[in-house]
Amino acid sequence: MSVVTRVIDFTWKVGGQQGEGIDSTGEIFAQAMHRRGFYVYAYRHFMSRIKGGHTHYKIRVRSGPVWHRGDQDDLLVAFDQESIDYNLPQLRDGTAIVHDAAFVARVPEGRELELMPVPMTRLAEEQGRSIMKNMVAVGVSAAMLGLELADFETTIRDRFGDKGEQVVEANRKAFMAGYDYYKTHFTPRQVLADVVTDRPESAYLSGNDAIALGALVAGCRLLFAYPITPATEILYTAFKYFPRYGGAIVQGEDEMAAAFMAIGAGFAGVRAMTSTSGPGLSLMMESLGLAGIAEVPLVIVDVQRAGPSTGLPTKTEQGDLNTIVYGSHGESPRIVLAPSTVADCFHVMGRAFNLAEHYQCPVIVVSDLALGLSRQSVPVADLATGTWTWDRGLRVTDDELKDVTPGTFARYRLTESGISPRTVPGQPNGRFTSLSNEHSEISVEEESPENRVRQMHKRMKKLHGLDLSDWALEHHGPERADLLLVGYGSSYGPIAEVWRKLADEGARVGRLHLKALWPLPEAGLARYLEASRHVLVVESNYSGQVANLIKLRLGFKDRIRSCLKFDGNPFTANEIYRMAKEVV
Amino acid sequence: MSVVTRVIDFTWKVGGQQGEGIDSTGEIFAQAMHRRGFYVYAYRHFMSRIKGGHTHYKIRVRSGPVWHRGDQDDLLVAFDQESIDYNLPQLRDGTAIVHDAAFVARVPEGRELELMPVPMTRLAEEQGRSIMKNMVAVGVSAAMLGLELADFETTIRDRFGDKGEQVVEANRKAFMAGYDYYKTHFTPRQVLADVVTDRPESAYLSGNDAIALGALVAGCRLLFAYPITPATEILYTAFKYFPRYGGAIVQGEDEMAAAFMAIGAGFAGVRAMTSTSGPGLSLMMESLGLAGIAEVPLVIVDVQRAGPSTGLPTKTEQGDLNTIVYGSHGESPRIVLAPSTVADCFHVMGRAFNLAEHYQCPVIVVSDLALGLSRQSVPVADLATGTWTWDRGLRVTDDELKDVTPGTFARYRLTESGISPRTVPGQPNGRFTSLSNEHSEISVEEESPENRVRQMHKRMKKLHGLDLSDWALEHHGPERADLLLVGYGSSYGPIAEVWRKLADEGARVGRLHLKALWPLPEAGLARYLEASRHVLVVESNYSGQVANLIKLRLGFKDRIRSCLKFDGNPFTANEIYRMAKEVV
Amino acid sequence: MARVTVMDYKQSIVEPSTWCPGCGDFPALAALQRACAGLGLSPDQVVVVGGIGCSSKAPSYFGAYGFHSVHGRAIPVATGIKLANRDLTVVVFGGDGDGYGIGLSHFLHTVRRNIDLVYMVMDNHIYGLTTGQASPTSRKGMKTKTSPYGTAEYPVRPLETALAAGASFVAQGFSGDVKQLTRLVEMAIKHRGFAYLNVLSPCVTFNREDTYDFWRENCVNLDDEPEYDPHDRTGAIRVVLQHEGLVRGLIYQEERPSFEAELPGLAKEPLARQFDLSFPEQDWARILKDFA
Amino acid sequence: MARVTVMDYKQSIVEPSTWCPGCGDFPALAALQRACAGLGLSPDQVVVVGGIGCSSKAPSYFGAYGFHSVHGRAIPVATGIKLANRDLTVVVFGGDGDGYGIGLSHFLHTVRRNIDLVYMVMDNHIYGLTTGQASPTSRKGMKTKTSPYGTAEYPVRPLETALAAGASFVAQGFSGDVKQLTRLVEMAIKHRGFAYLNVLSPCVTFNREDTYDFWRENCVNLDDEPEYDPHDRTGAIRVVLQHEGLVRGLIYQEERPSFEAELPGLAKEPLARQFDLSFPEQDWARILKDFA
Ligand SMILES: Cc1ncc(C[n+]2csc(CCOP(=O)(O)OP(=O)(O)O)c2C)c(N)n1
Ligand SMILES: Cc1ncc(C[n+]2csc(CCOP(=O)(O)OP(=O)(O)O)c2C)c(N)n1
Ligand code: SF4
Ligand code: SF4
Ligand SMILES: [Mg+2]
Ligand SMILES: [Mg+2]
Repeated sequence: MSVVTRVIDFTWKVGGQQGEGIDSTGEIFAQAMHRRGFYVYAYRHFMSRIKGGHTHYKIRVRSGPVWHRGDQDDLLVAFDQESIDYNLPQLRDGTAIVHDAAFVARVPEGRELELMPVPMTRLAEEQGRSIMKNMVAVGVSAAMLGLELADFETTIRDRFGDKGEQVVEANRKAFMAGYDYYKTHFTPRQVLADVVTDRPESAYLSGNDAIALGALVAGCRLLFAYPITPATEILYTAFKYFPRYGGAIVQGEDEMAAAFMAIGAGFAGVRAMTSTSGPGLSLMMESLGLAGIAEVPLVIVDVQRAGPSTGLPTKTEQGDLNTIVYGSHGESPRIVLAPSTVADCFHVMGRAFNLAEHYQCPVIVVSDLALGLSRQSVPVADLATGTWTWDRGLRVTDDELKDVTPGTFARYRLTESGISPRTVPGQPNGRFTSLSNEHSEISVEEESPENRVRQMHKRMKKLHGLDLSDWALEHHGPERADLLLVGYGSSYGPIAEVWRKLADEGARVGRLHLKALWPLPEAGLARYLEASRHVLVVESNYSGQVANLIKLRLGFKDRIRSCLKFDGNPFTANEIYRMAKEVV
Repeated sequence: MSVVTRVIDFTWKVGGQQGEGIDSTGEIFAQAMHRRGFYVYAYRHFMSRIKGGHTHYKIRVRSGPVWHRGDQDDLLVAFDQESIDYNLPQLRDGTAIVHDAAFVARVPEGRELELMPVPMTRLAEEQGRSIMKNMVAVGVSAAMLGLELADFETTIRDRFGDKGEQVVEANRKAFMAGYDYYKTHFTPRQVLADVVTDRPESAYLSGNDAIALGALVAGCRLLFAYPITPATEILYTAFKYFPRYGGAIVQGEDEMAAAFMAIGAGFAGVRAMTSTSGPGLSLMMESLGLAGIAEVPLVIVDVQRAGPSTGLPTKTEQGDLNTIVYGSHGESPRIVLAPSTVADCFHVMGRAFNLAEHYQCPVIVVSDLALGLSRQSVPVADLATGTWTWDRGLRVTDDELKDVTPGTFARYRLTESGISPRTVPGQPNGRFTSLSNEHSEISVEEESPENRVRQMHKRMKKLHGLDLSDWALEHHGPERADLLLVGYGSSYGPIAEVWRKLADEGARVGRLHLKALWPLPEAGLARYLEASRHVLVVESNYSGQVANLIKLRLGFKDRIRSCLKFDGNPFTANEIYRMAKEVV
Repeated sequence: MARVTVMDYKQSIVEPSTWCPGCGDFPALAALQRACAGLGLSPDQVVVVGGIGCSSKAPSYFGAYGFHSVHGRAIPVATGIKLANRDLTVVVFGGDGDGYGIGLSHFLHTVRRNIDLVYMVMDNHIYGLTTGQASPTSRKGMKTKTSPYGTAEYPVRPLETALAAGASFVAQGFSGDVKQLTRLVEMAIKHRGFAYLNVLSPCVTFNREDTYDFWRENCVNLDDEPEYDPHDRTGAIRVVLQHEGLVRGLIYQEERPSFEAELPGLAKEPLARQFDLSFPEQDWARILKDFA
Repeated sequence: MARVTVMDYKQSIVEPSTWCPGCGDFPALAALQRACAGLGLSPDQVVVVGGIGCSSKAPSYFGAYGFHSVHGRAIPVATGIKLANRDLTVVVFGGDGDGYGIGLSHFLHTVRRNIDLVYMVMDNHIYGLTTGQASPTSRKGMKTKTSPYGTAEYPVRPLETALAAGASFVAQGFSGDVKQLTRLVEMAIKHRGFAYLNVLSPCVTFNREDTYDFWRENCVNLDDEPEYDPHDRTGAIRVVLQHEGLVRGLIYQEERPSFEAELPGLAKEPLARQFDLSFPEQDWARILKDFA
């Protein structure tokens, strides 16, 4: 095998009807490419129904790191005409559509696209089961791109191994049927053939996986949740690992139950969390206030999807920030963290639990569907522990309680920082009753104006000094810039790409990814804004929620513009690029 | 009887333990004063428990209009020492404390306060029931202030009439026992004697009463709610009148049920509402999104109390605005109205239902505990109907549907204004299915980006042009001002008083009361802000929620300062005055 | 209008169903259409309300007025609709997750309210739309995506619970027997009060245990038991207990006034019909006198 | 610690009770204290959790660890506490509004979860703290502040409903009989699983119908019926039905594994005791290999 090193940036897409196995085609292909040594980014387009409706799975394969699906498609495998029609705009001219010969494919006149009919369903049927057309499609793709069965062996085995050797063999055969058919009828394009990559050892996982694993490593042992797209996958990964460490997952009767269970566990001294998406979050508003006033650590993960209400349950958006920052009646402290990459998803959880226990308040981790569901190749080095150190907050030790008279422990003692040392049930002499009512230092219901003002200040001032600029601002490029691109969450990839392109074009441009949204990392943020002539805040919502937070807290109204998208799909690089060019 | 006309501004307060009838003492006294022709403002201080704990009832009696309880107390009737201690700071020097001789009253040295012991409990016991000490107290107060039994006759009769002539007579006697005791032992001060007022015919009612009545007159026929302080009184008043007009009140199993029932009724074409306070509001976040995307009229009344969480359930605050404006996941339209006075509470309901039906979206009416629970004398002329005219929004008539093919009705038709004519169930050929999912014009679940963007714009643009400056800004004073006082809700009274005082001192000062908070009445607001050197936004919360909204939307950051209070009590005029003097 | 037929419903369906072929919800929806047509109900007078779930999408596939609301809240929405317009036939069509999980409280409070609604639950013992998690009716120990080691909770027992809560109409149908189901729906619609109809409705995609075959073989059909008396609550509880919920047919029915009839003040005429809401001036003046 | 006495509890109560003199919640709280002391439970190992309501204030008046949470959510909070620390005795003490109204769903789902909690409901048939509105257990037709013309809803039947939902322990006590109540609480604490104890607890301020006298006279005491078998579910349902809920004593008990025992993975040692959470590096490396 000759050793070729060249720069690869290739996107492969398979499309068809939901419920026909499109996902597994994509998953197998992606996993194999990851194992083949590429950086892979896998994006799933699906609808809120079980069967029928167009779905596709898009995989971007690169020789270098990749954080988004890419704007264009370099190859389409289509199981129906709808997949062609739907994806046409993204298809690069000059490329090919491999389609099931079961239908006669059409492309509009004027589009330079080669149609390659392969009787995928028939070949699968010949192997005994039409659902194996997916494996046929993988074989076709392999042949076309210059890959071999060997590249897929372990993936096929891992996937079908439990079902017995026969199933593995049948899939291998289906693969080869596609592979051979292609080789006989068409010329391989060899795009991915014989490439040796120098990718470091990497894991292939999604943002949701990383959140579950991050929580585990952070010491979270109880996860309470109610199923909801696109957050449920966090549960699945947790189910695999939590029980090995004495942890458990409880499916609540609803999101309220889940959040209040997490509060109970936090009160009792265990790191606990709940994960949800928008509709569930709206049901958790009361819990934010309770954790705020009772000063209980609480971690909520919100994997955002497109709202309002049920909205577009399988589409991405960043529209929940307002209710996260401002939601719940009355006023109570909270911290909002926002991972941008899969690696961030892992690291953020330790920080989230540390902050929740340190400040004794809710910490909301906001992710989004595109970040949560897209599996990506992440260098193992980027997932190393040690980005944070343990902080379990102010806890009174049993020793310190030795001579305390029961009933005198001042759970809500007024302190300089506003943070009061706490006990947990079971600790001798440390007893107190946590209250959702306003309370005195020893936690007695108390309505006097003086006490109210003191306790309100105490709670709110805990976060007054908190500025996470240290680690929550990832900045690239020159500090003095003509344009600063600002974003959070899954826009990381497209922003990075646009930034590189603009820089290559000679522009003085910086990019800034916010990993904490509340309290805003004001010190650092102000410095960057100060130094930039124009600022473009990129976010997936209608009203520019992050831009508004920045304007409210820091001003810079005249220099901030918004790049907004709320159609349910992640940003393409080009959308941001166009807007950036308008600004500068 | 000699005719005296003089300016009266007198505050009377009775204090004691909860559950001992303090409220009814106050209510009787206040009602009688109202009937006597004064303007009355009655304020109740109470705690979140049934028995025990200090409570008081404060009544301000004026010859002219009154919108707040006043900063000072001119007379205190005390049933225990705690009532003296608690209220001492407010007691005007040189005045008297009438107290139950059952305890030995103490006042600190140096305070010029006359103590008048009256054996109120004993006198009541002599009449047969110790609880009648309250009526004794009323008699004592009457004697002191120069009032007669005749001034209380109808009030006593209205209150005890159902219980039989004997009870009425016993109360009369208790009154006279107090009256006579006072006359025998002390010199009457005659403060309210022989006054003839020129107050126009007035009603005596609370903000909550006015909201229930306003809803009734506005055509609301279904009120769904779950009991919660301080909103429950809206139900009580509604119970009295709704059934006479075919309307009904349903106590839901929780606030979610209540809000979703109201949505169902609104969808079916009936004006329906729900009333609640903070904790209930937090449970209604999902309903905001549903009404937003399904475009169903929904009216929610939030009588704010002090949060977060259970907080101070019997204390006032204005801390819910953030969650009202920003709450619920995703982004959806809503309108927020804010009555300032009892009369406003009446008028706002018609506007709320009109706007809800016109814009097919949620309208939240924000009141607060101080406004909702304080009963006040309101000139009947101020409660006249006609401040708004009927607008039931765009409704397709049966006639227009005659030739429509079932299934083709485009409920969410894209229109210039974003508002689409609607049908309600029962209308022939108008059928459609309302959806919480994103949908097409004919209300089919639809996930295409193009449709998404169109429908999102459609929903949001409905309110883009909405500027309620016309009626939602009550401004007094010169337009060009050195200082503009801005507020909403129950701060109306104290602000008005401070404004008058500053104006009397020669300051160029204006006051502006916001009766709509979202969308902000920007056109008018900007004009006033523009013309003012300093702006002081007065609100009862920690973070300056209204000030922040104004800053975000209109800027003027440098000229806006906040006057904040969040100790559970309404503003006093002096607190605002002090801050105003700091500013100018 | 001439005689109503199922076609009158189908004519206005604008959205093709997205249910999986073989899903138990198809026959149940068909039964509802037949029953409505059979009773001569004009589709304009029927409202179907769903929460969120596969089953809850029914309103879109039915052909009357509909409201596809949010997860767990279909019943309160339906309650509001019914009180707004008493003349309408209001049917809630939802899932076991929607109704027995997140919406359980509304279900049981509506049972005791006894408002005149029909409540059909597609009880497939699984969360279908979210692709196969444990539902409140999943059998103990059942393996699903959120119970890879088997569920630790005992299932809710909706029939018993509704009976205990005082339901005035309790029935169970089976998607494998549309004829019986249609009859049960008819009875439910005719019942004046809250008519609760659990439907054993297989999810052919995510539940391999509770299948057509399983239910066909294991369900006792009360129609085959002529001596069974559906007016005896204790007997009803007994039969459900005895067969561990695996009975079908009309289980219990009792005549008693419905909520609309008992609710003080509620107009006899549908409120929704009153378009002109103007309030008599003299009434307002009189009311204000109460506050003198 | 020496023998535990009620004084050990009282010693750390910092807030004087604000309940009305004569309120039924006093004897119930005393029964809980006596039972805990009688069983030798250290107050540091007991957590009392309330929602919001008069009764829900109990944690503040009890003298152990406590959590006075929000309306209707006491049970989930308690569930979290118990799972965090299995060694604790966790008691939920709440009201009928809190538990059967806004919190009904949590109640019944916790019944089926069968987690080892004690749930004591002060069932006074009224909303006390909010000064006298109809509660879910208010009798039909009862006049309250929110039912001036009498309630239109039938009351929930919590005992029957809990039995139907599969509760493993159902009892009813009466504030007028502290001795029996104390014994019932003891049994509830000792029960491994969800022990549900409804307490007929008069609200002397806002409910003039359901009084000490009424309940004393109208309640059948199962302790007086030696032949009654509390291990027979059908019999239990029958006795509750027959007396329309007016029975007191242990109604039903069944041994079965509790949730903590069934929950896959949950450590046998209290999770809360693990303060050092550091994660083995080599484990992390091994886990990452699963994602290769
Ligand atoms: C508040 C909220 N939580 C969770 C979800 C996600 N969700 C949608 S449908 C569903 C379960 C549906 O199950 P079921 O009611 O049994 O209906 P089926 O699909 O089985 O017919 C869930 C959990 C949601 N839409 N809203
Ligand atoms: C979400 C929410 N809704 C309403 C309330 C108001 N509220 C407080 S206690 C209560 C009723 C309490 O009744 P119950 O649980 O029977 O307790 P009791 O006072 O009778 O012991 C209500 C409605 C609240 N605190 N929170
Ligand atoms: S997933 Fe199950 S419930 Fe949903 S449509 Fe398919 S078969 Fe029916
Ligand atoms: S109001 Fe009723 S329930 Fe509340 S403390 Fe008083 S007697 Fe007890
Ligand atoms: Mg289901
Ligand atoms: Mg109660």
